[in-house]
Amino acid sequence: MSKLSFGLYKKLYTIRRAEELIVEHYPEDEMKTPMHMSMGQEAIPVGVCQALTPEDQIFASYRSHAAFLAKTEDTDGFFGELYGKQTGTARGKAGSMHLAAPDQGHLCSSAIVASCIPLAVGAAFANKQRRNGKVCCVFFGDGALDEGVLWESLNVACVMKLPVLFVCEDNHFAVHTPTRMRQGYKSITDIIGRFDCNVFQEDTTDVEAIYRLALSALESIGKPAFLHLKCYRYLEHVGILEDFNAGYRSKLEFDAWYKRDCLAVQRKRLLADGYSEEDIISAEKLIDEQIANSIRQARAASFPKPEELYRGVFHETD
Amino acid sequence: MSKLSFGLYKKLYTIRRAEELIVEHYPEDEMKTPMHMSMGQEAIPVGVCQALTPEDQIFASYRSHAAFLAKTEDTDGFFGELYGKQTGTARGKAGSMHLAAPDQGHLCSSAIVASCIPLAVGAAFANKQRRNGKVCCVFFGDGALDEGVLWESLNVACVMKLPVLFVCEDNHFAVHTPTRMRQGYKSITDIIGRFDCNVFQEDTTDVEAIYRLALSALESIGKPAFLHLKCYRYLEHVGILEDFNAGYRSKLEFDAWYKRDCLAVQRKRLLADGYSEEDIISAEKLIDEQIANSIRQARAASFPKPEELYRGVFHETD
Amino acid sequence: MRRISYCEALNEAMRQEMDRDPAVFVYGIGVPDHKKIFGSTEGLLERFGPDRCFDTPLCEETMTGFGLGAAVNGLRPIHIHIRVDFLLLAMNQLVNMVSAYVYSTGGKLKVPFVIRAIVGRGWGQGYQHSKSLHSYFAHIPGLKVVLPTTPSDAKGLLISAIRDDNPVIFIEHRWLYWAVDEVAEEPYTIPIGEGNILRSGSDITVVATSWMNVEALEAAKVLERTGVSVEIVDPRTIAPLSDGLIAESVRKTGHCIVADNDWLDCGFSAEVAARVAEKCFGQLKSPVKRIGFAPTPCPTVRCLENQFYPNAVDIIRAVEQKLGLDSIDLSNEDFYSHERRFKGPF
Amino acid sequence: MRRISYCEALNEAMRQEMDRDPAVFVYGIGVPDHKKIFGSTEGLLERFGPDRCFDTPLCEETMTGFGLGAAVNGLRPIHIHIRVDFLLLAMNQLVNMVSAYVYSTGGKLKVPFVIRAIVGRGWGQGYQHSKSLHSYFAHIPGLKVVLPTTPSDAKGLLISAIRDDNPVIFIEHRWLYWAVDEVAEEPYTIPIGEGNILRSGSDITVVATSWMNVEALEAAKVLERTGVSVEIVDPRTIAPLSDGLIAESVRKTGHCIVADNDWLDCGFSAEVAARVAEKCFGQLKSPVKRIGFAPTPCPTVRCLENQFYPNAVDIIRAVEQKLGLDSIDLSNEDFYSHERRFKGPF
Ligand SMILES: Cc1ncc(C[n+]2csc(CCOP(=O)(O)OP(=O)(O)O)c2C)c(N)n1
Ligand SMILES: Cc1ncc(C[n+]2csc(CCOP(=O)(O)OP(=O)(O)O)c2C)c(N)n1
Ligand SMILES: [Mg+2]
Ligand SMILES: [Mg+2]
Repeated sequence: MSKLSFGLYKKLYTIRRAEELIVEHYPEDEMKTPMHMSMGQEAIPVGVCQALTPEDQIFASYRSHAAFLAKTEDTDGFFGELYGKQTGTARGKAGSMHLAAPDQGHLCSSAIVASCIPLAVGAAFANKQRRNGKVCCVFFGDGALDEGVLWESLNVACVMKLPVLFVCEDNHFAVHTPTRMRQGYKSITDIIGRFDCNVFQEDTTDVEAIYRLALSALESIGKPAFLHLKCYRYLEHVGILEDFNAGYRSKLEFDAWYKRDCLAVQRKRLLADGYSEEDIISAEKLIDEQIANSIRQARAASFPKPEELYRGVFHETD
Repeated sequence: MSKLSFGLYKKLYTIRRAEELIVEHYPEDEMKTPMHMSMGQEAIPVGVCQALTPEDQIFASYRSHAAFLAKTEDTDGFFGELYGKQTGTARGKAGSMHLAAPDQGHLCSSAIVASCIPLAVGAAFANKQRRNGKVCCVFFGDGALDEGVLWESLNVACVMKLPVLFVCEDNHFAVHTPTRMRQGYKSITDIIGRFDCNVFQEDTTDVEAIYRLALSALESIGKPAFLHLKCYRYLEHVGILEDFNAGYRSKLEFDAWYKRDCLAVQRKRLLADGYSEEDIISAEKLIDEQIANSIRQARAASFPKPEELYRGVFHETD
Repeated sequence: MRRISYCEALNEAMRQEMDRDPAVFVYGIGVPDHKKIFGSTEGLLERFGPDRCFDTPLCEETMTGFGLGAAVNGLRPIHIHIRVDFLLLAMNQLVNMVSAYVYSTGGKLKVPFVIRAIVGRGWGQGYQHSKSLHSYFAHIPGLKVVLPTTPSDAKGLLISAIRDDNPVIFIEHRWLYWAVDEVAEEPYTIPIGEGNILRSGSDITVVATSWMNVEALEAAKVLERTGVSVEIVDPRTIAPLSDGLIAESVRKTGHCIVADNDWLDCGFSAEVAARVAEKCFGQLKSPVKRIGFAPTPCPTVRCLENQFYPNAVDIIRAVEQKLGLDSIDLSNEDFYSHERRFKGPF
Repeated sequence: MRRISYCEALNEAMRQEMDRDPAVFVYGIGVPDHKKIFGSTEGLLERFGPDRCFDTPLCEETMTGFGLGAAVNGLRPIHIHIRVDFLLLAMNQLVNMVSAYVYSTGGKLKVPFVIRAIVGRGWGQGYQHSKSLHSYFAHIPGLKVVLPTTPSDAKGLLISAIRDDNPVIFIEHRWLYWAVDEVAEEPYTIPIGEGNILRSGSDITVVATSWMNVEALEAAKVLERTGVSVEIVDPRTIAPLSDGLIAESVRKTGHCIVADNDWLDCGFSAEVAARVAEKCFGQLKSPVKRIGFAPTPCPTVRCLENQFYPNAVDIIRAVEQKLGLDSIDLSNEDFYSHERRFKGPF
């Protein structure tokens, strides 16, 4: 029985459960922040963050629930922020699109497509300069591949040989526009592989496969590494609903992906690995309680005071 | 005896001669505009523009003396503009860095690296839409490869299948920084060849080889084509002097390139082809006179009137 | 007359112009998808096909240069951005290329290029989805900048923008999309560069941009009950800015408040204040008061966000102060808020 | 005291700070090449090595985000651009990321990031190499904006900028590089946010930015001969702007001219005019006069370029008009012009 496998499952479950509760509570109109749900894509941040050390640093997009929780496991700060409370990671100033916890290595989430990528490169430069061994890992969607800044940043990271792990969560769509309508090439990995970096790719929902892939990427991090991972977004681009009748993608596609849902895959592994249904359920229950508690706390917490608006425009020495 | 060969030589000679006279007259401080000389790189615009039809359109950078003269052969407008006179292509408002002659198909020259590239893509879209068969050709340096907008534009042109001819004049330096210090990859053509376009490359100073290459690129212009051509800048980045003792490149490099100077190569071909030394010299004389005359006229012409400053901020219906 | 929404007015303007002139096309991220840019591009794909209404890869800088290239070659592009903030990726093309292209050809060429961009607000848009930036565009010679407030202005000004042979930045506040008003069915133009007296009054002038006109109207209604007559001037076009209308109003009332949907420092409110102070020198009974965003990035949580934005109450308090009135009790006042219908996510 | 040039002062500030703090590094296109950014990075590569003084590929947007990332991780980057215009390619990083990063972490993190950018002028720089854009940066909360005029301010303010834990945009006019003045040898700071009375006077206040201070000084000298005493206020920092010094001066003189090295519309001149009109309400003897670029893109040819830029003559004429003086005969006046030494190409 592998503790690692169990740990990975618990992380996947935490994120899924947290988002299920967002879906449940969002209609109450108390989390007033645009939700870009990770649901369906959880295995990537979980697998990759498992391969990182706690000191390594991550950067993400507005679709960062999974990355944030995979890196920090801080459901209190998470819900505090979604509810816009004093207890949130940024006292409500950031919301769902800008989740971050610099102390825990989640340095930034940004709602401008691709905009965190150069930050990761510069942060990696600082790490290299300071010889602290930290790796910078940046998560972005397939949409970021369209933006020039991705190409610039890749080039800079390669020419400077910086310890950056680029992770493309390719869910085949930027909002509702499929990659095939946006990409003037057949294979992105084929292209990127010709830069001075190592490219890894996989079409999998198995969190352990992703974990292992990330591990091998990290072994060669004397150069930048580029992970290209296919995945599927279960819910609409922004919001908590399904959108299979919107016309731009079909429920059949979802069905095929859902058959290999990352939680199901990992759960099956645990059972095969000797864990009992009860082991799993009792772990799930603990997580359910933890999250319910985080939500309770978040709702009970107070909103930031008016003077908070003006605080922190510039660095505050306290 | 090939009229084409002779014509190409005359164009090369015109540009070289024009620039030699800039070198001669620049110290008089009458052409008050920053000169980015084409000298050494002339074969590329001349060969490519020969392959284009007169209706095709070009876009260039601040290093556009050669492109402008190859496309328009308008030495009067050229010197008028360099001297900042009423007779210049833009009545002195543009100067050396923004040479253009929209009526003759030179749509824009821009001093921001890579900034003309998306214009060429959009202009090509319009041509395709209007089914006028015109091709848009954009000249840029190796420096443009560093800028994200090149990658974005290439992607857009490929995915939209637009009739764009990308021409990279790779003189191995952006200002004083060599490509090897700026590029996180080994072969740019290897990478670009994996986009949905046709890639052509050559390390030649033979204007006819470039012409033929451009012709084959144009044959396949149902997709974008990318020409990557090596060349060497004879003079300093900006200005009219040599800079081989500045330390960033060696005179030996220049010597090797100069041995195969594009004018010498083409002159030799003409002689081998049956033209006499006299044929050539008398053609050169005519060009010398034409240029001397253009300069004379430009010097004699008047400066734009003060009210010209305020004219043309918006389109003027006249 | 027929009543339609601001959003429908934008849609109708584009449809009628695309009917009239085959050179007009519309493009941008998400333009033809089922959300139809909040409905404003409804029906265009079906009517004009994918050559004249299309989606693009995500690359704002390139697609702006693309529009310039297409415009120079005889088409009339309309580029749409669902948030103004994304234009920050295209500033190089806008400022270094688009704005100066006509000038660099000696005024010979045309650049009929419209950029529609939407100002986001509310439901935690946060600091990257809430900017307006109209002062950025107005600062640069060669760009025209339009911010319509009413449905009928939206239609008439968008048609003018499309017919203009110069680049026009057309800024639309998301919350105005639901505004409904009388709008003529046939195509018509409203000249770019003309302001509008949105409400006549005699005691004080409020110059407001975009959504702030709605707040100003609310304020005016409340103040009317206490006998204060507010005149509201909507410049509509801020570049070129015809300050004559503003100055005339201020000369009449002697007081001026500028309520801008933006930060104050070096913003459009400063421009108006500077011009009013100059043109109405010696005729002002009080200094020009500027109202705008708090000097912070836009926070996400609603309570701070509400504080970040200026509103009708701020205008009322400013008017009271200027006219030396007692503070009206607003505790029972029910200010109309689009937030009520603006429930997440966007 | 020792006299050095503005350029040497910048160089010395960087060298001394890099000596003091190993976290400081300097980078940008051309930074270590033999031209040394017009000399201002002289000796840094040799002294601090290629890890702390390096060239980059051509990608302004990325290298700006790079600086932010490095700053967040404990370094203190100085990013140099030989033209401010190139920052237009980085506006997304500057406005959407750099300016708001500290705020988005609740003020917890530091972003000690200096961006030095040079304003070009003359010898046909043209419309893409001549912008200043300081109002763009000052418009956005979270950025500090500094424009030193004198060598000693250049040194003291650059040291302050490097030691500041927040992003600072540091704008240098190319023509000031040759200015020579007394500058202390040891490191010293000048507080960001404090203006300076560059010249004391009693009849009229000129608020000038960057190079326009030189023009204002020339104007003041000429006017002095006719008995007019001009006070020149150099704000030095325009964000945060301490308008107290300006207002105090204007209250004393009763007249104010703002001479800004930029376009007027929605620019810094508007901000100053708006604040002066408010803070000195009722104390102004004439409306604030604004002087700046002509409302056109910058043309290349010298004769039009000279007309495009405001100069000492414009200031003199404005002063005469305000004070009701006769026009001074300037035909024999030999205005000092850096253009004489500024012979092409850059
Ligand atoms: C620069 C920029 N352009 C446009 C947008 C609007 N937008 C928000 S999300 C998105 C799609 C991004 O797709 P992708 O990168 O694949 O991420 P996903 O949402 O699929 O996770 C777009 C276009 C934006 N936020 N930033
Ligand atoms: C966006 C931008 N960044 C920086 C510069 C400054 N600059 C002018 S020319 C140049 C080098 C360009 O090199 P390349 O594209 O190879 O053209 P070449 O000069 O070699 O013809 C640079 C960096 C600029 N003009 N534009
Ligand atoms: Mg995607
Ligand atoms: Mg080059």
